[in-house]
Amino acid sequence: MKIKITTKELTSDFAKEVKERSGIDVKKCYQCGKCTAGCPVAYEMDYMPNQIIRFVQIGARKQALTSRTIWLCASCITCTTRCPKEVKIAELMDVLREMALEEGVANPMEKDITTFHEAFLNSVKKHGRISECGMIMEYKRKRPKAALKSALQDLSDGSHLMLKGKLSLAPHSIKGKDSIKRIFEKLG
Amino acid sequence: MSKKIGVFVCHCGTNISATVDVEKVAEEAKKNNPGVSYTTTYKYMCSDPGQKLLRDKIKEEGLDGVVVAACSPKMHEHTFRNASKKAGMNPYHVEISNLREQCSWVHPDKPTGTEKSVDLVRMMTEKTRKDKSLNPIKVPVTKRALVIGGGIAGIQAALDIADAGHEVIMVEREASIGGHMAQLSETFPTLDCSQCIMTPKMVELAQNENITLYTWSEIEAVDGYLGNFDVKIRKKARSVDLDLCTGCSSCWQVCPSKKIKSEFDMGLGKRTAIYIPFPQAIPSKPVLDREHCLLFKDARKKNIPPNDSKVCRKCLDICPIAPVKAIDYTQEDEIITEKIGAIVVATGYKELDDISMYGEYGGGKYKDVITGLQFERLASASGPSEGEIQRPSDGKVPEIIVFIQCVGSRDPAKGCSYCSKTCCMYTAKHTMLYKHKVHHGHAYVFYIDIRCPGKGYEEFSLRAIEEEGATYLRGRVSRVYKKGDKLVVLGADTLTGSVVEIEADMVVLASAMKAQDDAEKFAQKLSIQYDKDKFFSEIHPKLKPVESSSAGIFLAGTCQGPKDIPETVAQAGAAASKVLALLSADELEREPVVAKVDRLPAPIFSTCIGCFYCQRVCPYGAIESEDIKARDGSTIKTVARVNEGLCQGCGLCAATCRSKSVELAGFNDEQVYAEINSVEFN
Amino acid sequence: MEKTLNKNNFDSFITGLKKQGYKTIAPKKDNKLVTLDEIQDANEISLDHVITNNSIKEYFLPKTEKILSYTIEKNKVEMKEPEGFAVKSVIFGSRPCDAFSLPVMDKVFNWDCVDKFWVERREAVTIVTISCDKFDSYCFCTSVGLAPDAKQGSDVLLTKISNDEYLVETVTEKGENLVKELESVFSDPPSGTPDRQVATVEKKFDIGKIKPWLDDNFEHDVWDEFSHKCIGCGACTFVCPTCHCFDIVDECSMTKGDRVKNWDGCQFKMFTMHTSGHNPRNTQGMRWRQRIMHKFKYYVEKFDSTLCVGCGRCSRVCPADMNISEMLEIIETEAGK
Amino acid sequence: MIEELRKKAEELLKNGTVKVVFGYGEGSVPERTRPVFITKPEDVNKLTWNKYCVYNLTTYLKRQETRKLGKPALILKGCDARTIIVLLKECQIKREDVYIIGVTCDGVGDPLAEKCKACDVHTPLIYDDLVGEKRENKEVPFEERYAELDEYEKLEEKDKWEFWQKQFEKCIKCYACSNICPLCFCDRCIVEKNQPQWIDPSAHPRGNLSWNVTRAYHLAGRCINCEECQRVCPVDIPLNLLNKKLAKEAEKSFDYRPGYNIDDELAMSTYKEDDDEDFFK
Amino acid sequence: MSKAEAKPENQFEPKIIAFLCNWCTYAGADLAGTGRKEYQANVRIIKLPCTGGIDPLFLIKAFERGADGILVSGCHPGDCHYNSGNYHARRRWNVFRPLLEFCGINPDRIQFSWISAAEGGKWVETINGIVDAVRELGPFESYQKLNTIGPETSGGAADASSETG
Amino acid sequence: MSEETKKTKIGYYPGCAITKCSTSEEYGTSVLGVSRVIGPELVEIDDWNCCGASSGHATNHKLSTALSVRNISLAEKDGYDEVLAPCPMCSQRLIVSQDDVEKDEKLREEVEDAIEMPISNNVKVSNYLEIVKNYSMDEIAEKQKKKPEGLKVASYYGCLLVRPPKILKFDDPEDPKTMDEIVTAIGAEAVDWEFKTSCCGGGFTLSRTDVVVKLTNDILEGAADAGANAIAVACPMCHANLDMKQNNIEKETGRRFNIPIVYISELIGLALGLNPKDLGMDKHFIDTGSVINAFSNIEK
Repeated sequence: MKIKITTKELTSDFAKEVKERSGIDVKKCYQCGKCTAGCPVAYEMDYMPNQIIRFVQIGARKQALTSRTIWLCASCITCTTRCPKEVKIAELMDVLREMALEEGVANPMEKDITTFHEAFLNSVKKHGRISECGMIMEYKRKRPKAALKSALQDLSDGSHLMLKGKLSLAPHSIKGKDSIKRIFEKLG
Repeated sequence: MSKKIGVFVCHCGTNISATVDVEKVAEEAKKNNPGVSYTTTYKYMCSDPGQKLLRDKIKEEGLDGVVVAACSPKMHEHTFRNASKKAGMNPYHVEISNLREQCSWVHPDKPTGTEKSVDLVRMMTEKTRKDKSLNPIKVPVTKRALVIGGGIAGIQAALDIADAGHEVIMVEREASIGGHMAQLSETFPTLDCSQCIMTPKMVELAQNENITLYTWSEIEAVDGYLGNFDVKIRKKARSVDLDLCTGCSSCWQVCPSKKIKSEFDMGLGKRTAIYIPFPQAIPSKPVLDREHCLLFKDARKKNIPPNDSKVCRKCLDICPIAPVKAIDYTQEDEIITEKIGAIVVATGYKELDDISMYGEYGGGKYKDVITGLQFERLASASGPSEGEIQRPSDGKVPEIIVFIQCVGSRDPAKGCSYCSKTCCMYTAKHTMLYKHKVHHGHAYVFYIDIRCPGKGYEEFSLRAIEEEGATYLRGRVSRVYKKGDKLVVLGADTLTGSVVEIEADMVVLASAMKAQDDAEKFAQKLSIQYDKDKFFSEIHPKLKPVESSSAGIFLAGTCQGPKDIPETVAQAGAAASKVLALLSADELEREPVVAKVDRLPAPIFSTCIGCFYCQRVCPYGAIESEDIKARDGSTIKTVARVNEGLCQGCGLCAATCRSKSVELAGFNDEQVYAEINSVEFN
Repeated sequence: MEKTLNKNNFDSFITGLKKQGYKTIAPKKDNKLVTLDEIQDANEISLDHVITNNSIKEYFLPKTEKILSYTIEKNKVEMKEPEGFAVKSVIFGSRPCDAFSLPVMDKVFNWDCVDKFWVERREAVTIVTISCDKFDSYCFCTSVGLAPDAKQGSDVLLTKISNDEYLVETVTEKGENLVKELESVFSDPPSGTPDRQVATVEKKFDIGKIKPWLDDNFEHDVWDEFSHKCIGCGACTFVCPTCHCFDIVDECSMTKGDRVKNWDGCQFKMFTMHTSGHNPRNTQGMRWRQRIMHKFKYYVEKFDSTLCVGCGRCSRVCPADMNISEMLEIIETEAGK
Repeated sequence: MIEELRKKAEELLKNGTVKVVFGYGEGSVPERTRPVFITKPEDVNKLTWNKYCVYNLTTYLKRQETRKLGKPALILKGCDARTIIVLLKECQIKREDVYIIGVTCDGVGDPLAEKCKACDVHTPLIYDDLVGEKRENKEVPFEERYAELDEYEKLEEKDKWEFWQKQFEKCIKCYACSNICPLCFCDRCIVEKNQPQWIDPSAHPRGNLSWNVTRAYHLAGRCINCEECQRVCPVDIPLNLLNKKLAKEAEKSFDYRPGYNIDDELAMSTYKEDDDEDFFK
Repeated sequence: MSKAEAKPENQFEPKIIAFLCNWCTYAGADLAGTGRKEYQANVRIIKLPCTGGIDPLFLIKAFERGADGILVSGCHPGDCHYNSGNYHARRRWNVFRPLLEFCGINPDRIQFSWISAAEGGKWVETINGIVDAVRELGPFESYQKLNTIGPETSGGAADASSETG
Repeated sequence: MSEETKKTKIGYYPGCAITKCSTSEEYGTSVLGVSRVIGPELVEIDDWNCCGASSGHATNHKLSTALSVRNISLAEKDGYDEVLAPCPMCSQRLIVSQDDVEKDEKLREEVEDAIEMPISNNVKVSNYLEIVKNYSMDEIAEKQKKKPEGLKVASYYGCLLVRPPKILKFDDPEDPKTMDEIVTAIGAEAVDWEFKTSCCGGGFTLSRTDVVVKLTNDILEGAADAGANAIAVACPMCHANLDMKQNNIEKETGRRFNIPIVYISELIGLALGLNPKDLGMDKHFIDTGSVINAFSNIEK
């Protein structure tokens, strides 16, 4: 990998931008790697969490936002909890995901995950609460391959759930649906 | 007659001039401030030519007041006052405008900085106009030093002072002197045995005729002031008469309580209830631990005087001293008072021992997760395993040891942001000691940075890696957990960008050097300052590294911050030399920043009405009462008077006095008034 | 010139004054006190009192007054004298004793040097007095040669002649002009002798006996004895219409300042304190003696008039109930011995 | 009661216990009394006692003229006697140098003085002799004692400022307030210090504000609220409101009321480590 | 914070006087400088040995001289260089502050804080805080008006008599 | 338990996962069932909405904050001082959002604007363990009817009950003890094990099943090594992953753990003698019979 630093690439201070957005100060990180050491999903990541922070520190915007790592973060917050420098790493991942979506550069390899989030929020937007069935259906419609990959399994899970009366086909809707829609309109 | 004031504006290289138009500041000072008869700017006022300029202009221009607009007065007020004194001006007519720390460095906009600087200079000019000549206060000196703490710092300082022919009193709260250095196995970077170099010094101290040693004793109170301290020392009840005892060892051999965790061995070894902390202890005489002694336990339970208890008494029975036994259950704490001229504080550090704050490392939970100092005891030939590296849980020789650096250091999240300075080196040393003793073992070190800037240090730590084969992993550990009889260490190697999992037999935490638990209280007792980490503060980080904020009290060793042995010894020597300089004079000069209650001609005598609020608020008991007498001996009025020797110049009395009959020299009413007046926002 | 003024016309009188460009000062009730204060319309006026708490003097000699302002520059001082301090005004409803204090004090402010602040204000202010129709036990104007309807010092004197009618007598040309300016609010004088409702204040002592005794008794026990209760506050001097001592101070910041003239009083311990600490009037007895001596001996000797108009304010206001007429009665008794 | 007082005074003067008795005598008008200083036993008939005895006679302990009269006996109401406790704490008198004839009191002034409305010292707390029937000193609840302040504390900031400016404007700097105050005993009042002149001596708004605030502050934790300052103010400034406000704050913050207990540390010369500091940033 | 160029034009710039103790807050302010921590330039510091040495008269005088806000700052409780100076100071402010408030002075114009020698950051926050707060309050006009002893006339400005005569 | 606490009425925020007819409804059912016996009284917040966990905060911070805060404001409107959110994902989101708007004035304004309600942040949001510990321990002791025999329980807290510790301020983040205390209180043995707060993969159930399988395998192995014969949880996501993925694990590794995963509320319910069916214990993937059978009546 090569990180190119030119005046053009440095026109914005990525770390500062992140700080302004979220209050997270990555400059505090002294790269001890404790976040990486404790991350349960690190083994699956293309870059270690500390490397993502490093990208932000040195302004390697593209590498950070297009990484798979940010999507693989399970938000378990172990890293934030143990960070000696009180850098909110898990929360940093949230921000980077948010930025990646905004800029449309989310790593296509983790489309399964982004689609899941999309389906999830759509359900909330529509009903105010999660309609688990609807959400799963939307997810499957959009990610047929992923669905196929574990089709049998999912089918058995799903039917099993329904069998036990736990999955309802009818969406749970709330009275204040409209107010939820307005929240989405303003902040979505 | 108004003063002729000179204003000297310093560029401080470009530190000031980059964001303050110094020429304009000088110009405005001359233009607008009455009394300013000379102004100039200069590149470095604190430099020798800068000071010469100041001296020359005082003489040439006949200045009787000087404002130096430069860095913080904490830096060079003294410098410029001294320079003025050399030029024949009373030094207290010099004031400093703080243009650097409080203006140019914090206001990058030049017009803003310049505007503020003009104000700052005006404020000080006005204050200078009201400055009065002050003369140093002379106080006599008691030629005896007190050294608090008997570690290597205290020992070094005490020996240096005593060797120069002055009396020294050493107070150590443990039963023996020696401190942490006595606990170490070998010392870096030479790997010489700590005991071998330490014990001769301990003996030398004990035998020095100029030194009086109080072990098992603590400082109760410190009163008085520079050159004239009154120190109260609490000699804790030892239950052993040191004059009678010969240290024959019979008593601790018969003591039945044998399972008390040894403090000296960091809890890894055991001791008896009557004990000497370690074989080479000085004095080599025991102390009775009343907490654990069966007799005392019994007495407490029955609520009877200890001597009435019939339990055990084996130590007394066996004591061969006759006719009066050396063991005395009735001993009580004793308070002794000593007159002291100067004090060296060498109270040392405490290893971070509450490793339970590192729950993720299983600190405090797993026996085989130990601290650096515990490892020292394990590796020490005089330690609980006689130098064999065995893990505490089952005595097994560990084949894989993981060392985790920066535990409790560089960890603001756990409330400790500083670097403990010695851990990089001692961890390197630990890997070597380990490899020397367990040839087939593997040592892994998780580090963030390796810091070894001392003489021979870099070579030492490289030796650990290159010659002794320790594996250094650049990253921190996030988790240690138990799996069977192994400790699984989950760390990172940021250089390869991967998670590293090590199944280790033992984990050694390079735990931090912390201030003593009671550092804060102790500092308050001595009226010295301490920093946010509770280490005692030197008055100037560079130029007064061993002086505390209280005159006559000096700092040595790790009570002031993490240090290794060479540095500690050097600082102890420096503190000793400061003490010697102080004790070499018969009289001392003190800053005349003291309060004064006004005195006027008859029939008023003083505007003080004698309500003595000042006396009530004075933290130093420096306010006395004085009867003003008529010729016939009758009392006209009773008023307050300040004892200049005791006054520390806080100004509490002045602010409390309703009639403003007390003023603080250097910050007197007119000076403060002039400063407020000069702010002139209107 | 004589006229009458109906109470109902006070309103148009005050409005008229305003129209003519006068500022109007009149007795005004404020909580417990009745004070001479600026008013905007006639309902603010309060006449149901013996005497106002403050005296007329503060409209000629204010309690604090800037007499000079200056700016300081490097080695240069610029000075500016105040202007426009004398404002055309009418003091309406002051008492004859107060009014009389003005000619008494004219003397001191026109003696060796002319005090422009006093003089210009005197010219600018017209005094419309109302005769006293009631009095209290502190009043002793008749003992110092005045009367509840005395005209000296007033420009116009009003005397109650019925429940809502006042007889208007002009005393000076200034007064006459004022009445002419506002002619429409006045009615013709009553025919015949009006029923002047004037209080009868009995004499308390014979003023003639006071000065001779003072001449001989600079040293006397009575000074101390009478003044033991005095707390030295000087309130008496501040409310007195004829006490006129002042102190001049500079109040300045770094670059500018004011020279200010403030009331001062002989009853203060600091009044005569020397820089050395020595105080020639070291006890309250001496200060009290000074007050009496100044009013009834020194001023008489210098200006041929008593520096007291018998208004009794000092006694009313005294926190310790020091009563000046009682003192003068004691002197009269002592003189009779 | 008057007779009892006179008898006591006569006895003390006759047996030489004291040289002078500070008491109350008939005033210029029936609604007033005045301080009298009886030095001869035959003059004791000048003493009186009635509801107009509002003065706090302890103020004469600070005046050199009355001090010169010799050891005094003072006729003191419960409130006045609190002053003695403060003066003792502040080293202004020695207990053996004053003789206290305490009088029990149900309130003075007509209408009843503000200070009497929440009185809890009907019987003095310190005296050598007590004249009058003993009354129970029942403590009045905190809120009630400071009820007078409520309407002012409730004012908006701007209205507070306007109210006080209107009051201070009137001030003529006669210093009657501090002269009458038994606890304003400085030889040189801060306002008299002119190098530097912290408080402008002029009676203009600036000088008046500084003076009145400082006067009140200097009484913080000391003032026993005898209200003499307010009574003597020739321009009727409600000075005691300020004193009372400070007393309230001192009581609220430090749980201290001056003049009740000779063993209490004076509020403003001590501290507690847990003093309120909510207003610190 | 508030770079000069970012300043809106004609923005009211409050004048703040800070009374600091020599050992903690003054050193804290120095530390902010050493750390090059930028803050607003509205403060003029008057250094005293200890907050215990600050007489309320100083604050009154500062207002008289045109201060819009005042900062009083010293060592944290327990950290006083003189052991108890700050405790005594705190007592003083405990009564003085309500007194000013009672007289109609906005208590936010006087702020009190503890800033240690190690708290350069807190110093910066405190200064920016008080400057912003006082800027919000606006100039202390009501007090500053007291400074004029009448116009070019005489007597107390607020005294009706002054315009008479 | 005193009269006073009995009267305590606490707002109940079930969240999407444990409300009726959802994947983890048995958690909700058992929480409510248990509270009816030992208090405190739980009243569902009217018109609550999804808090946004986990996709909300993962992709849009402001949106997720608004979604969370809306519920708190509703609770406030209904006059509750305290809200129970049994799902840790919800309780954590609610608390963190509260903290976010408290620390960020601008965010607060935006959120207030979006939810069209004021935020006063006076409501305390609690997780289920807190509620049991603070209100019901004495009640449990008093009303316990059954006691388990030989039941060794590994208390599994997961991530979001304890993290981020500085904001949640609940228990020791590395070695929490609250659930163990409850387990011990009802007479089961709480085993000491190492994976109390290890991550189970949370929201990756559907999207990254592989990750979840690996992580749950580690956890189950840890519990098995420690000798546990049941794992107690207080989180629907943890439950789902640990319960459902045991099949997948078997398929991939061949090891069948067959460890019943039970909600702590179910365990309490069993101890109180409630019907296992009413507690929803028939709705688990791994049969809970062994747990139910461990309980037998206490002889009084």
